Amino acid sequence: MAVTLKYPFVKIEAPPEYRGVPHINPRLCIGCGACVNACPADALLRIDDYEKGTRKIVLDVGRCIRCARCDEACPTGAIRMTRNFEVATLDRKDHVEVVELRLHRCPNCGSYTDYTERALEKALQILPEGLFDGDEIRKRAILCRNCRRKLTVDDAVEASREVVE
Amino acid sequence: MKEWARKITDEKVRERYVNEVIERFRDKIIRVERNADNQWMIEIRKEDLPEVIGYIINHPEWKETQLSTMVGADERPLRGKFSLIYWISINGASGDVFFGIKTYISEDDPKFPSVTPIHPGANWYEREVKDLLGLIPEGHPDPRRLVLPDDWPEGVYPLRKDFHYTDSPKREFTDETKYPYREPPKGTAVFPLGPYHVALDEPGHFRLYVKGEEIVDVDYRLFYQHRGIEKIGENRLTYDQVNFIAERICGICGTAHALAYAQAVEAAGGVEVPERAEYIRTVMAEIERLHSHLLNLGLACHDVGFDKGFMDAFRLREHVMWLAERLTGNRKTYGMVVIGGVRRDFLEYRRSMIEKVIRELREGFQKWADQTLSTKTFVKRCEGVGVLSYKDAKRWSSVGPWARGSGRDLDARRDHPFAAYKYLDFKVPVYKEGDVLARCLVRAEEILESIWIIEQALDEMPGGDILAEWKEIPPYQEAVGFTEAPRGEDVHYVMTGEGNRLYRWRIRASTYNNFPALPDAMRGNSVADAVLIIASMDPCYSCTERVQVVDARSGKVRVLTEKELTELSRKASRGV
Amino acid sequence: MSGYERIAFSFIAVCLILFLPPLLDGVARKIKAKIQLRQGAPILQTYYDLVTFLSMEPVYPTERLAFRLAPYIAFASAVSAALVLPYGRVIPVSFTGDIFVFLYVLAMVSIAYMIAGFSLNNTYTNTGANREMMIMLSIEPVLGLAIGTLALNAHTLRIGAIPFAVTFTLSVLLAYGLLAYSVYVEGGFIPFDVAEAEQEILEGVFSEYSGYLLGIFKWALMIKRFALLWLLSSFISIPLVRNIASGALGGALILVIQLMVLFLLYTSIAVIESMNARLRIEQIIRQNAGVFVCSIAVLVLAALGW
Amino acid sequence: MKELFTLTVILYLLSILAVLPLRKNYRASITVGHVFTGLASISLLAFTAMSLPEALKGKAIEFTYNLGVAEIPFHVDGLSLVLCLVLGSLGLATSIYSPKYMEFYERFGRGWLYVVLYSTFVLSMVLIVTTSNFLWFVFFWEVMTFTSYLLMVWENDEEYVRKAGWKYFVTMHVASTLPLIVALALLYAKAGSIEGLNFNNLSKLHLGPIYYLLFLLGFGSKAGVVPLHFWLPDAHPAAPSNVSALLSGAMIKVAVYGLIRTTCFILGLNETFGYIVAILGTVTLTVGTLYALKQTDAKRLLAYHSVGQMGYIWLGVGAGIALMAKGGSYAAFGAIAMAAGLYHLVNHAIFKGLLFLSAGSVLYRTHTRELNVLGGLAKLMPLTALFTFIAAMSIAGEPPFNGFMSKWMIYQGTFLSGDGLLVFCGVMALFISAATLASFVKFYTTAFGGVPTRVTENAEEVPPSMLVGKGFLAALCLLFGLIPSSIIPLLLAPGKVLTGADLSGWISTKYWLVTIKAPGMPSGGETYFNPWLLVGVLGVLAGAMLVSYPNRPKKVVKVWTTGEPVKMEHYKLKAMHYYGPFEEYIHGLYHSGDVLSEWGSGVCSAVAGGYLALGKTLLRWADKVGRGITSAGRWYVENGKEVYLDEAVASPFVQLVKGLAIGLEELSLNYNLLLAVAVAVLGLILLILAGW
Repeated sequence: MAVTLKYPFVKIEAPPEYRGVPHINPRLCIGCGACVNACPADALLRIDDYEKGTRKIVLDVGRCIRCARCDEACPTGAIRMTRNFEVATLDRKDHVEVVELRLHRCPNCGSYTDYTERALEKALQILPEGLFDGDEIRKRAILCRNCRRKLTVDDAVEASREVVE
Repeated sequence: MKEWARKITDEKVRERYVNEVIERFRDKIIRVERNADNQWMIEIRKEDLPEVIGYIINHPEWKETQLSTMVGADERPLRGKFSLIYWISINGASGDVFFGIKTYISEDDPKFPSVTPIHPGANWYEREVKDLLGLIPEGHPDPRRLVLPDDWPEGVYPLRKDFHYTDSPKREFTDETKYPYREPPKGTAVFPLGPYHVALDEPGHFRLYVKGEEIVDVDYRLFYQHRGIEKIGENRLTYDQVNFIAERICGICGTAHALAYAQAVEAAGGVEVPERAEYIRTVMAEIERLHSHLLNLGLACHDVGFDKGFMDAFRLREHVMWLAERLTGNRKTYGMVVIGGVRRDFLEYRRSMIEKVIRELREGFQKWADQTLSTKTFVKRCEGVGVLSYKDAKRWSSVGPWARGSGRDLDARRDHPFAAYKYLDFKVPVYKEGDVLARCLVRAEEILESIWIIEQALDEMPGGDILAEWKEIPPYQEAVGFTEAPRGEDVHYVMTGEGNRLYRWRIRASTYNNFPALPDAMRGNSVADAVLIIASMDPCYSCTERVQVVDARSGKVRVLTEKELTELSRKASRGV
Repeated sequence: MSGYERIAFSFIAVCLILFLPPLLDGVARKIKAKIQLRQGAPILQTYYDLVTFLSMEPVYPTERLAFRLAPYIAFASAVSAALVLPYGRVIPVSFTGDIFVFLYVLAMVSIAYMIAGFSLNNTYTNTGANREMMIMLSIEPVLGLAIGTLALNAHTLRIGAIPFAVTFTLSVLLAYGLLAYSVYVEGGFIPFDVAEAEQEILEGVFSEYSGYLLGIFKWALMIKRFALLWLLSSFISIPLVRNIASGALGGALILVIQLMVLFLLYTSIAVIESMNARLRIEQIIRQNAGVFVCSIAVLVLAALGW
Repeated sequence: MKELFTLTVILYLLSILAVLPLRKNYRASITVGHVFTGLASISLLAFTAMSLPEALKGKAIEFTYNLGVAEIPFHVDGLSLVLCLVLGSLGLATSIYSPKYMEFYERFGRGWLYVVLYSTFVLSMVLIVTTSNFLWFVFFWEVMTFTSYLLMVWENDEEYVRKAGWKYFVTMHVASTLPLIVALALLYAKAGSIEGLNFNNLSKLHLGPIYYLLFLLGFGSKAGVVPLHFWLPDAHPAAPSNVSALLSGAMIKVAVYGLIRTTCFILGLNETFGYIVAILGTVTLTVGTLYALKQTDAKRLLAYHSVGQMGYIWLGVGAGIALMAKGGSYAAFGAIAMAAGLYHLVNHAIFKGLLFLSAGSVLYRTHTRELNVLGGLAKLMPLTALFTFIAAMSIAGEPPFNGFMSKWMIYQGTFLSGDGLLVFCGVMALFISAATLASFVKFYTTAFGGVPTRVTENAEEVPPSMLVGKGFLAALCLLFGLIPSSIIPLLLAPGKVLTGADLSGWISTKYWLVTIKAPGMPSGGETYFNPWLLVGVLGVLAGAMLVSYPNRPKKVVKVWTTGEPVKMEHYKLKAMHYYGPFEEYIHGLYHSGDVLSEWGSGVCSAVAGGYLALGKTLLRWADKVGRGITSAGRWYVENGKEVYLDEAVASPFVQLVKGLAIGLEELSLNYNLLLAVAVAVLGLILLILAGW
C-alpha cells in the first residue's frame, strides 16, 4: 500500500486548477505586450525590429515564476497556463517560446508603427459600434503616431480655417 | 471581533503607551506621527537612539517587546539625508503597538551610535545598513560584513539610490578578501557545517569550534545567495508585481511574505480589504503553516535518522500540498494574495475538499504524534538539546516557535490581529523548556490549532467581494505589514513612491531575527545535534538556482552542458 | 566429509560472502520502504550502486597509504573473517577455528576505517572514526560476556564446535540475546549507526572516499554485517538441526536453515531500524555500559551452572 | 655456554672501563660504550640460543662465579632464558639506537657516566634473572633500582623529572626493596647461611603465606601493579627514551620474573595466590589502559600502557598459577596460560621498547612529545611511521602481529578455564584490548596522520642507526607474531618444570600453526590459529582487489571543508579530544582509579613514615658517619678534576653520591638527611647479612 508512485515511469496528471508552464497560442497572440508589462519576473520580453518590421514576444519558461499575471492580462487569451509541469531539459533553448508578428506599416509614410497588424485588427474589431464615427477612427488608426498627429493637426488647421472662412 | 482581539487593540491602552514615551522623552522627540492603526512614528536625533530604544525594549511592564525590523533608507533625493527607522513592537497580552523610532543621518557624517550593545537583536540590522547604505554603527561589537560578498569593493553601497540595479562593480577575489572568521578558542578544532552539507537545505555556514564532539563556540556566515530583491522591488517592479516577487522570497512561507507586503501597502495607502478576502487569506496562511510545520517536524525526524517519522510527516504534508494545488493552482507559491484582496475565491467544491483533507490530516497527525513521541530514541535525541533560554530568546528578539519553545508568549496573529484572525478563536502554545523537543511540541500543537482555525474560518466565512478596487497609492507614505509566518513574525516595511513604484521596501523574514540566537542554543551541545538544532529553528530555504556562468571576456551567458557542470562543480568544491 | 562436499560448499560460501550482502541490503531497504509506505528502490538497487561506484575513478584527498589502502584491507579482512564461518558443515578457509580470531579479523575492518579517518585533516572523518572506536569500546565487554558464557557452557571457543556442543540453559539463552545485541551494535544499524551518520557527519570517513575506493569500502562494510549476522544465524540454526543433520545432505539442510535465519534476522533488523532514531554516541555508551553491568549476571548464572 | 655468559658480563664491564678515558668526548664515549653493550647483547642472545635445547628439556645450566670474597651461584632455566632473550634483544636494539639518540642530551654532558649507568643497569638485570641466590638477587635488585633511578633523572634540569625520579626512588625503596629485604632477613634467619639462600635450598623450606605477601608487594610495586602503579607513569617518561624503553620493556618484566621465580619455584604453586595475581592483573590492565586512553603526552601514554600491559602479563601468569595449582588436567592447561603470560611479557618488551624508541625518534626530531601539537609525521618520517604502526598494531593485539598471538593465548587460558572468575578476567582483557587499540589508533594517527603542523613541518627521518635499532624490534614483532612456534616451546618450559605435566596433548605448535586443547573440551573443539594462512588469505584478497582496482592517485585534491576554507591546523581532532564521550562516561572509573592510586601512595608513605622514624632514631649516631661520607664525596667532586688511574675507579661512585645529592636537594634538608640515612641503613643491613 505504498503511497508513492513509480514516477517518472507512470504519468501524473495535474489537477484542472493547475498553473503550469505558460504557453502562447501564436494564432491568438496579437502582440499587444500586455503580458510583458504584467510579468514581474521578466520572463516575457517584447523585441521590436523596425528595420524588418517584426515584433517578437519571447517567453522564457526558465525565468517564469508561474504567477499567471500574463494569463490575467492577455486580452485575447493567447497566453495560457497549461497543466504541464515537466520542464527539465538539458538545453535551455527548449524553454524559450517566440511568437513573431508583423508590425503595422503606416500607409502614409511607410514607417513601422509600434503595434502589430493583429493588434490593430483586434482593436478595430472590438470598437464599440455607434459610439464613434467608425470610418473616421479607422482612417486614423491605421496611421503611425506621427502621421496621425499630423493628420489631427492638419484636420484641426483645416477645421479652424473652415471656421475662419 | 472577538473579545480578546478587542482587548489587545484597545485604543486607550495604546494611547497610554504612546503618551508614556512622549512624556518621558519630551525634549528629545522631534516629531510624532501616527502612520496606521497601530503604528506610530517618532522622530529623534541619532544621539538619542540607544537611550530611547533601550527604554522601550527593556520596559519592565511591556512584556515581549522586540525589535521587529530596522530600516535604513537613502532619502537623499527627498530630504538630502539618510534615514533609519527602528521598528519596535509591543507583543503579548500587553497591547498592540509598533513604534517606529526614526532618525536622519546626513551624508557628511554617516555614523550613528549602535544599539547592539544594549540590544543584541540589532546586530544584523546595523551591519546590514553598514553594508548596503554605508551608514556606520559606532560601538558595534561585531562590525564584520554581513550581506555583501567578500570580493565586493569597499565604498560601493548597493541600496543607495545612485547605484542602479543593473550595475555590477568590478570585483576581484584575493586571499585578503577571505571572510574574517574568529580564531578558534584554544584547544579547539573547527567543524565547518555548510554551505554544502546534506542536512542544511540552505547554503549557510556554521563554524563550530569543537572539543571532540562538544561545541564550545559557534561562528557563522550567511547571505551566500543574497538576491537583492529589495533593490529590484524599488526599481523595476510595480506594486502589483512586487507581490509575486515577495511571495518568492521564500520557498516555504511565501504567502506570509506576500501577505505582509500587501498589508503594508494597504496600510500605507489606506486600502480596505473585503472581509471574505481576509478569511481566504487566513485559510491560505494556515494551510501554509500546516505544510511548513509538517515539513519541519519531518526534517527533525530525518536529522536524527528516524526516517519512518520523516516519511510519515511528508505523507501527511502531501495532503496539504494537494489541497493547496487544488485551491490555488500550485503546491507552493500560491499566488493568492494581491493588494486589496485575493485572486481566487473558494468555490463550494473546493470548500468540501478542504473539509475532507482537514479531517484526514487531523486523524493522521494525531497518529503521527503518538507514534513519534512514543519512539524513545527520538525523544531521547530531542530532550534537553539545543536549549535556548528565555533571556537569550528575548535578547535576540527571537520570534515564532523558536521563541515560543523558550517561553516567549508572542504570536503576531494574536498580538497584532491581521486578516481574519481577530474573528477567530485559537490558542498560542508556549513551552518553557527551550529545547528541541519543546519546539517540536509547539509546532505539533500549532498544527492542531491551524486545523481548528481553518475549520472556524470555513464556518464563519462571509460572502461578498474578494478584491477591493484601488486606484492610486499616495506617495511617500510609510507603514509596516506583519504576518505570523510558520517560523514567526514576518515584517515588511514600505515607503510608497511615485509612478506606481515603491520608494523603499524592507523585508524582514522571521529567520532574520531567529538566526543570531543559534550560537547560544548550540553552545555546549554535541556536534551530532548541530543540524538538529539548526533544523529546530527552521531556517529559511532558498530557492534552487540554475547555474549559469558569465564569461568575463565576452560578457555572454553560457549555458553549461551536463558534463561540464559535473566537472566544474567537482573542481570548485575541491578547490583544485 | 568428502572432497566434493568441501569444494561445493566452499564455492557456495564464497559466492554468498561476495554477492549476498548487497541483496540483503536491498531487501532491508525494500522492507523499510514498505514500512514507510513508499515504493522504495528496486531490491537490486544496491548492486547497481555498487557497480556504479566500482566503475568510477576515485578522487584522492591525500596521498597517504593509510587512506589509500584502507578499503582494500577492510575488504580483505571482512571476506577473510566471513571465510572461517561454517557454511553447512564446511568452513571454506580455516586459518582459524577460533571465535576471537574471527572477531579480531573482523575488527580490522573498523581499524582500517578508523586509521583512514584519522589520517586526514578533516574533522568529519575524524569524528566518524572517533565514534566507530567508541562504539567498539562500549560493546566489546558485552560481546566478551556472551562468548564467555558460551565458552563456560560449551568448553570450546571454536566457532564450528560451539553450536554443536552448547546445551541450552538459561544463561546460554541470555548469552544468545547478548550476542544478538552485540552483533546489532557492531553492525552499525540504527540507532547505532552514528559512525556513518549521514546528516550529522556526512557519513564520517566516507565523506572523503569516492569512486571505486568508496565502492570497495561500502562492500566491505556490507560483508562485515553479513559475517556478523551469519555468525549469529549459524549459532541459532545449527543447534536446531544438529541431531538430524549428517552427511552432505545434512550440510545442505544446515545451509538452507542458516540462510533462512539470516533473512529473518535481516528482516527484523530492518523493522527495528525503521522504528528508531539514531542515538547520540554518549547515549549509546551509557546504554551499552548498562547492558554490560546487567549481563555480568548472565556470566554468574553460567558459572553456577544454570 | 657458561663462557658466553661470562663474555656478556665481561663485555658489560669492559664498556664501563672503556669509556672512562673518554670522559672529555661525549659522543665518542657513548658510541664506544654502546659498541660494547651491543656486543654484550649479542653475546647474551647467543648464550640464550645455545642454552635453549637444555632448557627445552627442562634442564637448567648451573655454574658459580667465585669472586674470592663471595660466590655467586647461577641457575639458568627456561624462565631465565625468556628474560635473557628480552634483555638481549632490547639491549641490542637500544645499543644500536642510543649513540645517535643521546646526542639529544649532549647539553648535560657526562656521556661516560651514562654508559656506566646503562651498563650497570642492564648487567644488573641480566644477573638478577640468572642468579640463584636470594641474597645476590636482592643485591642486584637494589643495584638495578639505583642505577635506573639515576638514569631516570638524567634530564635533571627539568622540575618534573626530578620530582618523578624522587617519587620513584622513595616508592621503590619503601614498597619494593623493603619487603624484599624483610623477606631476605626472615629467610636468612631460617636458612642460616648464605648458601642456604640458594633457591633450591629455599624451596625445600616450609614457608608461610607471609612470604607470598612480601613478594607480591615487592614485585608488584616494581611491576607497577595497581594500586602501586602511581609512580610508573611519572617515572618512565622522565627518562631518556632509550632508557624508558629499557625501563618499560625490561625492568618491570624482571619483576614478573621475580614473582614467578619466588612464588612458584621457591614457595610453590598456590591456587588462591594465583587468583589474587590474576585479579590484580585484571584490575591493573583495566585501570592502566583506561588511564592511558586519555593521555596526550606520548611517553606518558606509553607508560600507562606499560601498567596496562603488565596487567595482561599478570593475568596470564596468575591464571597459570591458579590452574597449575588446581592440578589434574588443569595443570597442563595452566602451563599454557602461564606461557601466554610469558609470551605477552616477551612481546610487550619488544613492542613497548619499539614504541618508546619511536617516541624518542619523534622527540629527537620535533623536540616535543605532546600529541596535541604533533601531526603529519608519516610523510616526513616514513620508516619510523611504519615501525610505529607495526608496534601499535602489535600492542593493540591485531593479527598477525605478536601482540595478538599472546593476547589470544591469554584469552584461551582464561575463557577455557571453566572458571567464572577467570572468564570474567578474560572478558575484561578483551574489552581492554579494544581500549588499547583505541589508545594506539590515537597515538599513531595524531603523531603520524594528517598534514604536518608548525611543530613538525621541518622534521625529517631519523639517522639510519636509530632506524636499524627500531627495525630489529619491528622484525621481532613480526617474527613472534607469524612464527609462534619459534618461541612457544621456550615459554612452556617453566610450566613444564613446575607441573611436570606432559603438554604434548594440550598444545601443539607445528611451524606456524598453534592448536590448543582445554580440559572438558568436546571432540573437535580444539582452537587453532594459523597466522600464515591468514596473511595469505588477506594478501590474496587485498592483492586481487588492488590488481582489479589499481590505486594510483593521478591528482590529489584538498580535503572537503564543506565549501568554506578552513585552516588545516584547525581541521583535525586534537589528541585530547579523542574518545571524549567515552572518557566522560567512565570518569567514575577514573575517580576510583585515582582513589586506588591515592590509597597506594598513602600506604607507601605510611610505610615510609615508619621507616623514616626508624631512621630518625639511628640518625644521631649515623650523623657523623653520614657527614664523613658526604664530605669525602664533596672532596672528591671538588678535587676530582685531574683523575688518576686509581681514582678513575672510585670516581663513578663519587659521581653517584653527587647525583644522589642532586636528587636529595629536592626536599628539605631534614628529610634529605633522613632518607640518606635510611638508604645507608639499608645498605648496612645488606652488608651485615652478606656477612662482611
